[in-house]
Amino acid sequence: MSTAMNNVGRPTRLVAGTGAVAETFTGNKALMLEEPLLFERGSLDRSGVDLPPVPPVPDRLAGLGRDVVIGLPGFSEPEAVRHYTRLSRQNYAIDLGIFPLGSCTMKHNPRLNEKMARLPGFADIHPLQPQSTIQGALELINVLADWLMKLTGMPAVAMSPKAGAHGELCGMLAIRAALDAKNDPRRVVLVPESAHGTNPATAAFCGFTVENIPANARGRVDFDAMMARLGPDVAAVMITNPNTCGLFEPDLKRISDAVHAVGGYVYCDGANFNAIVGRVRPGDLGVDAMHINLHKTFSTPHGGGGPGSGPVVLSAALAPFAPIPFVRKTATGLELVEEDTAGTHAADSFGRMVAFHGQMGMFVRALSYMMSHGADGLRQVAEDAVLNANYILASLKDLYTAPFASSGPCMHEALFSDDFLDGTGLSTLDLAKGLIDEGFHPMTVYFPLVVHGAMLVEPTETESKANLDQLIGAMRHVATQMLADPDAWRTGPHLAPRRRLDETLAARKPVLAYKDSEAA
Amino acid sequence: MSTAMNNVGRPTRLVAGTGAVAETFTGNKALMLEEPLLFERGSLDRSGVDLPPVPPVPDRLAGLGRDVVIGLPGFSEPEAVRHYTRLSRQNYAIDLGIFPLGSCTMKHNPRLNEKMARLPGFADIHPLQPQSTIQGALELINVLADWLMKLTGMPAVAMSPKAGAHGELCGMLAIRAALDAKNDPRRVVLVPESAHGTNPATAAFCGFTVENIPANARGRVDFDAMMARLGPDVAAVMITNPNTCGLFEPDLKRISDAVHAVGGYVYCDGANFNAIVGRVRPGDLGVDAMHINLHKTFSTPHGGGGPGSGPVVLSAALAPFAPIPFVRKTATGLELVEEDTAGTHAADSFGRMVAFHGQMGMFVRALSYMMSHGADGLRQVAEDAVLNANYILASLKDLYTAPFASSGPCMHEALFSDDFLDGTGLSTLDLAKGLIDEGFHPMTVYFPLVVHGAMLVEPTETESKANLDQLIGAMRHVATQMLADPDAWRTGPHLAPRRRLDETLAARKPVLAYKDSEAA
Amino acid sequence: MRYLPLSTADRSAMLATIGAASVDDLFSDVPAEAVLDGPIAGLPNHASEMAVERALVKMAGKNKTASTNPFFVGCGAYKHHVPASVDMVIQRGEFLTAYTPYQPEIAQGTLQVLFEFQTQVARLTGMEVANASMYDGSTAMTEAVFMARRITRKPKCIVSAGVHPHYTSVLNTLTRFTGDVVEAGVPSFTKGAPGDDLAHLIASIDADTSSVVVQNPNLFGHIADLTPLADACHKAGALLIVVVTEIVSLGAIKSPGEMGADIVVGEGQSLGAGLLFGGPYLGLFACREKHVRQAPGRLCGETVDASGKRGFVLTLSTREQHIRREKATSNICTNSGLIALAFSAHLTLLGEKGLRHLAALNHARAVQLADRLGRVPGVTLLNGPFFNEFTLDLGREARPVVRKLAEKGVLGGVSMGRLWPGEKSLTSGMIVAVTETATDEDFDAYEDALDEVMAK
Amino acid sequence: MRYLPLSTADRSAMLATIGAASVDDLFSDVPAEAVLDGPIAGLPNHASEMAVERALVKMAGKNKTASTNPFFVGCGAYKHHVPASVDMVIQRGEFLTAYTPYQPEIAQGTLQVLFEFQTQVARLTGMEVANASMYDGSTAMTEAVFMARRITRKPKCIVSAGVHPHYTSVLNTLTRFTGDVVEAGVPSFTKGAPGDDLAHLIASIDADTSSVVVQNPNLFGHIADLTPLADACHKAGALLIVVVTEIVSLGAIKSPGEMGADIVVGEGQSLGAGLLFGGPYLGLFACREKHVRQAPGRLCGETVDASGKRGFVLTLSTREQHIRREKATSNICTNSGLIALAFSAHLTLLGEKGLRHLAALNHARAVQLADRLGRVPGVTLLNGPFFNEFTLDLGREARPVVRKLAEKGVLGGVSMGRLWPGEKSLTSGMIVAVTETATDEDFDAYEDALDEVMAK
Ligand SMILES: Cc1ncc(COP(=O)(O)O)c(C=O)c1O
Ligand SMILES: Cc1ncc(COP(=O)(O)O)c(C=O)c1O
Repeated sequence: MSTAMNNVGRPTRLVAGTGAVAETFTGNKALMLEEPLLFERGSLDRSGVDLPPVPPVPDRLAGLGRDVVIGLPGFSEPEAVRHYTRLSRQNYAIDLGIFPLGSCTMKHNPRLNEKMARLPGFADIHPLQPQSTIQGALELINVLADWLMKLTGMPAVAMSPKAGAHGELCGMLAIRAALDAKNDPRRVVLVPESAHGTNPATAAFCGFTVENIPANARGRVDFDAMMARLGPDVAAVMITNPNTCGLFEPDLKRISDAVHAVGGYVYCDGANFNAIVGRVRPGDLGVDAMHINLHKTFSTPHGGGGPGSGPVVLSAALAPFAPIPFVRKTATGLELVEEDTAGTHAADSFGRMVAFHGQMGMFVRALSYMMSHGADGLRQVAEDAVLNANYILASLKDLYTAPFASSGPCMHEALFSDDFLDGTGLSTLDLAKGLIDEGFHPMTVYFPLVVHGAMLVEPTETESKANLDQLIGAMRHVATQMLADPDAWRTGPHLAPRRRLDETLAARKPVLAYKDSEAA
Repeated sequence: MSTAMNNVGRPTRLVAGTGAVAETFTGNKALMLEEPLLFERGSLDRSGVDLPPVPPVPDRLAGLGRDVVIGLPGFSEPEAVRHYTRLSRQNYAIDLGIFPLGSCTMKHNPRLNEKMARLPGFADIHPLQPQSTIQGALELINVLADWLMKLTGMPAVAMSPKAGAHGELCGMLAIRAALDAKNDPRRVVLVPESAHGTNPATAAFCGFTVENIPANARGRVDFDAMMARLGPDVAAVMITNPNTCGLFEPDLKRISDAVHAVGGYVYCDGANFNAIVGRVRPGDLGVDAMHINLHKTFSTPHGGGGPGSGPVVLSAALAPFAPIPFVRKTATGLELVEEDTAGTHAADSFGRMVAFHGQMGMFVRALSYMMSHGADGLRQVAEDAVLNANYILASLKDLYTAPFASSGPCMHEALFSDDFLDGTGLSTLDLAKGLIDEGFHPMTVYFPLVVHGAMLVEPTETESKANLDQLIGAMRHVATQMLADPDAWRTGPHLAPRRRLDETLAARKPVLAYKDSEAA
Repeated sequence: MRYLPLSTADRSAMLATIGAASVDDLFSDVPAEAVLDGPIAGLPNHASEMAVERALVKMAGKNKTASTNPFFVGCGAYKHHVPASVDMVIQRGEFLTAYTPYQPEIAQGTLQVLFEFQTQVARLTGMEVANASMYDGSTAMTEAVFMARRITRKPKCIVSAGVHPHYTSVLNTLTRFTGDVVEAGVPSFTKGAPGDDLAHLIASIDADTSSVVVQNPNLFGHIADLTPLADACHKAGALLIVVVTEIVSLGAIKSPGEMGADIVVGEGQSLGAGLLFGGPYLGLFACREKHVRQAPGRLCGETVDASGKRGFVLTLSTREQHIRREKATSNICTNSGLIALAFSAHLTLLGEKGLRHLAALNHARAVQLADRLGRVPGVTLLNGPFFNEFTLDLGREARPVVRKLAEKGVLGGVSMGRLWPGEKSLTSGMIVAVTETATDEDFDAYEDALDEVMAK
Repeated sequence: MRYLPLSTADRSAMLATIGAASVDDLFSDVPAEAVLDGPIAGLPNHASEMAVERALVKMAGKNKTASTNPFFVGCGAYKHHVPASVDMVIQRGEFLTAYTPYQPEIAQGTLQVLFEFQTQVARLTGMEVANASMYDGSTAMTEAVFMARRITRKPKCIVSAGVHPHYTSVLNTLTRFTGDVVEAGVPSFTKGAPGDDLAHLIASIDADTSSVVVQNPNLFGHIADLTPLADACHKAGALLIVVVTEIVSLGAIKSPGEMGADIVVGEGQSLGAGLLFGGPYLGLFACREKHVRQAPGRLCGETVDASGKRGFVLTLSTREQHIRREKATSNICTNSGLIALAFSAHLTLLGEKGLRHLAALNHARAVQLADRLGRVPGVTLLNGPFFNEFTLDLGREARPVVRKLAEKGVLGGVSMGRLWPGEKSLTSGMIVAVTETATDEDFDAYEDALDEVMAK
């Protein structure tokens, strides 16, 4: 028992004059609690699970039993609950406050959806049960598919992609398959500079060659540059709409027509669908494929990194190439088209993308969300999301550099650059860390790449005006103070569970797993 | 929009030299977030609930409609979830760390129990449904009753009391009823000085006269004083065992016999049953009635103040007077004995204590807990609870004054006094506040009243040795520092969401509800 | 044993520190005759989560749940839809697993919630202050009677026959021993105003009367203007105690405070809690500010911290048992904190607009069903004005009808025979509650079933 | 609209600040032909929580759930008991509603969990490092094949016929376009070692081989020693990729790492997730440290903060799409973070002791059932060694048998006809999985039902 030293080996002391305790014995600060690693606290013979005894039968492992120590410490249930509860409190989350990460659409996650996803009828069924026993599940997928098609004005949807990037893959594979079906060898995919990294990565992943198209001064795809590059070698363009600068691409329909005219396809990155849901149907803009991040527009929770779900709506041209499995209506009910019936019902399908049928848990949440909002509510979602973003833009553009504000309103997110900090030696990162101390999650920083020191602020429609006013107030305050007294802002955050973390060190000497020798 | 000043009207500033931001614009400190009152943020026309439209039928309210503003602001769901989540983070809780409140048995609350209590078959049934439709609920009550009787060695149990104090009331009412049935006018109830406040309050509540019995130097009821006072006017004694000093009452059986000999009854406060469950049956000690706090020994969560559940086991002498309703086995199933059949099956019952059948939600949790532990596990519970408390006692008694440590081991809680701080001008309260900064909830302070500046530390069995070591280390550290440098410890806590709160002001000028004029 | 973190090695090490040879040494104070050698017989040993879950799921499966059947049972407990986010809030570990906020600096979450709850309850009931909750409506009513006695120093309480008989029972259980005098009658079964005895109550008030207790809406669902009764009480120096068992009604009908009540008690289960077979429920307790020092239960109040920031604490605790012991205003300690949170969160989600909508919807739906059922041959609707609950006179004993309806899968209401056994004048009564959860299909099923049962 | 906080007044005030006359002005970039005048036709308007819940409960009710029927379906998704506390953990708002930890100072909760998860996965699989999760096992396998190609710069991947055919399908979908060469065969239906093609795999390795992919336990439940295969791979400069679809098996059988695997991918659904009709699941991805810069997906690493305290960050992101774009190791962005948390929490609750117990229990129970079913007339147990899943040869087409069992309420397994349609040699096969959740009564029900179906 080490009673003389605290966790970091320093004696506790009072800060002279202030009366504040700077270091405690435990390292805790009242309700901000430190938590050691599982590997430092757990033990190999502790368990938080009771199980029935193992019946004494001779094993049938053919000598392949695992006879070395694995190294998996356990906790009793009380210790485990506390470990995770304490850790959770070191996180910011949408449940705590506005989470204005541009391009991420961090909106409120309704709890009804969590409840519905846990109904045993959805959560406790196996993907390979006989189809007669999962008709309700197929119905749910089918109803959700119907909503997605109607909301986008598209004739088909592939449900199995597991996230946005996987949806992109689905769309691009459909395009590859469509080209192959025509023996068309074209392989160039045009991607705007401002595109999300998944766009070029996906195109490359399925064998396309990526070429960039620049943005114009208004933050949109440079129409002329696009037209200049279009030609018979262009397999597809990938366009984000609204784009990653938070702006609507007014030329999308014209671009689509031009792409189609040269025999290419239009992939639309639908990550920003929240801005237009219920107000614009991508199908009316000539799109051939678009993924929808259910974990953005349709509010399935982000879970600290995932899971997501990325259904892809498809044009009539691409629909025949959609992946299996999918749900088909028959005279007697619903049928899942898999390998056995693909020959009949999906002869041109490019095949299977995942082992089973996609993100059922996310489907339930998304449908619950859609039914709750309805067609009227979803339209209101887009309107309020856009209104909130423009309110932020209007309230900050006198202080923050707003590169495209002069070109008119933004859509669901407001883009700023850190040009206004020039000369202070401070940048977007310092501003972000300053906001952390104020109790906010910062905006997306340094994306899109087309803007210097980008700050992309996406409030979403689930923020109240009072919350926006508080954020705006804090953003003005921090910016003003940074201009007035730059030195005070180089080292934030100061009040978070950790001070600024050394990311360079982490990458230079990667420590990716706990080594037992590390223990104190 | 007030962007120039923070919440408390002071400009944000850096603490000279330290680089720490002392005040933020928002008043937040990164993840420690301030949250205004509902009445300051909500509005009368906002709602987080959608409802079907009201069918247009003429009302039948006879002009009694509520036509003035009620004053109930609402939140949309996102705002409401955030309001409560942010508030929750200003609480300490057993899920965050050890909560060593003596007499309160703050043990881990298994999540299985929460899940079971929410099964629609238990949560979604009405207390006045026809009995044929709630046989499973009656079965649960009956099985739980069986566990309680076997664990205590008592022949009967009343299930309806809603908490410990209500259980005491049940027991004392049974004693009153038993006396009345004999036309016995005795009214004096003897209560040890160290008893919990509910004991004398309950006795007085049902018309008894309370007299105190002192404690002896070993922290137990003074046996001789008790014997001296016993007589034909004594209706009952109320004894807590293990008592509120955390000590077993070794004379309880002798006292019971003596009380019975003079025609009185023995009420045992069973709040501390956790120390002896599975090791001692109160029925073997001559007890006539004892309440069991399901929210202590049997881990139903305390919920920031309640609800609890306080079933009362009864001796054969008191069983006939038990309250209605209760569950009775019949040839065909289970029957709830209520007013209609009380005449036949409960002629001597003292009546009804609550509108319905007690704390069903707590019953489910408690039974789930008991079945999980089993007879063997419950015995282990008592042993580990006592072991943990003695470990704390042994590890601190050289530094902290331990008034009864010389008399042998304690039971489930270790009692200290602040005598060791004499001369520092510091007391138990300052020590408690110091522990808050260290990330612990303090022990129970200033109870029991028989010890000066009492500190009653009850770890419970669900704390690991590592947790105890950390608590012991922090307690030693704080005590040592208080002795070394008392001035640094007069004003804690410093790191909690609030500094020390002015309780005197609150009582002098009570503000018990929000007045709209309060708004900024 | 999944909940116990100590290992055998831990136990040995700790015993060594203590200086005990075995854990038995720690129990040396237990007299020999009470020592148990091993686990108690007749009880099973520990079981896995799986096994416990399986057993309890089986038990739960034997009950007919309110959501899976057309459901119209009320009389002090109402099936309302509770938003999913309310359950999420009360499952936050920081609320669920906290104790009573004795260390306010690390309990501001609970305390601010209680302050908001008290304010909401005070406003809803039309009173000035409310406490931090009681066990349930029935025990709150008993406490109110005692509080009135302490304030007025008079012995007699007059209870309206329209009060829920279980509530009156609870009061009688205690007054039998405390010496308080209670007068309570048998309700009238009057068409247009069942259970209404306001005139009789007013006539009964005398110089010894400390309080008059009346329920609104009353057991039969009838609602009344209590202003004349309040005036009569005050003229005689008595207090008017109003009981509200369906708190949602206050979104539609005049509050007791507006009608002159001195103490309002209620059952808060309708918001946030769910049915729960009777508990845990939520006792609401509101009164005039001038009487607050005689109130039972915990109170949360506003104050400031050492740096001047607003904060909340439990206050006026010199009324309570832990300070005042046998002189306390009540023996209550643990209350219904978490259910108060659920109530408050539900009401916050509703807001004034939502509560009024909810209440209007309940009322309109009840009117619709009352009229439909009132047209079933042999059935008479007794109520004139009502909120969401009404009484049918079936012209025959109601209890078997309720059972037959249940056999047809309709949980149709509560028979007077169950609540007032032995009262011949009431046996044909059935009380029916209608909330926002009943669908048109439920209405159809009910009407059809009642039709059939009555036709036999 | 309960999720939208803006009031009409708010909207007007905000439009005024913006200087727009109406919200339509904000959509002025939308070309006229794409403007929608009002809500989209053919879809309902907003609905109450009650109404949505009612509709979804009805849909859910049409499915037969695993817990309410004797259940033995496996083949890549297993029904294990998940402790209630795991769900509590993943419902903590701070985990559930956080984004990817891009601001590490306020995401240490998620990051420390990921670091612990990576360590657990590495140890469980016997590897040095693991990433922060992939979508599922099948996509993880595809990524592993591409990673091996990047490392070895060779074109060919040889896939064992014992790999789950859906996994191989997923790989084929992509390689059709990427140009990777995949060789995969049809499994043998050999008694004693169904699907075992180790000898054939070893023989097929050539100088062009970048990787060999093998599943253990394989699709048929068969387990094998992969050491000779690993040696053969390494001799030829190829990498051995091992797929584990039942991760619980690693509590009982030698890990791929111990047998020489270079990359281990797996489906982590068995721990923490539940069945979920196939998703969201959890792709596990582990490899040797020296290869980590070619690995796909996010990695969490340890570092220190400005005051020297340990902390965690996402690291080595120059591999990833948001930095490297078309040159990234993978296009993955959103992964399965929350399911990784569930997995990690479940494994933490188990600990080494619990995991070994769980695995031993699964194995022993599977042995018991295998022997019972193997004695049913007409049924042959194909497996020699296996873990918790085995294959029966029914001597007739298995698919109708599975359906008939389902009609009798027994979800008995997966027919080879579903997984390998058209493969005549396999149609009589049925794969049966047994976990700790199956009771003796379930065994009885299964044996009886199979007996009856086979007797017809
Ligand atoms: C514009 C854009 N495209 C694509 C994606 C990729 O989606 P996912 O993370 O679901 O794979 C994202 C998500 O961050 C995005 O913002
Ligand atoms: C010794 C003792 N007796 C009685 C009680 C009263 O129990 P309850 O709070 O459940 O009414 C308590 C609880 O604090 C207690 O500690």
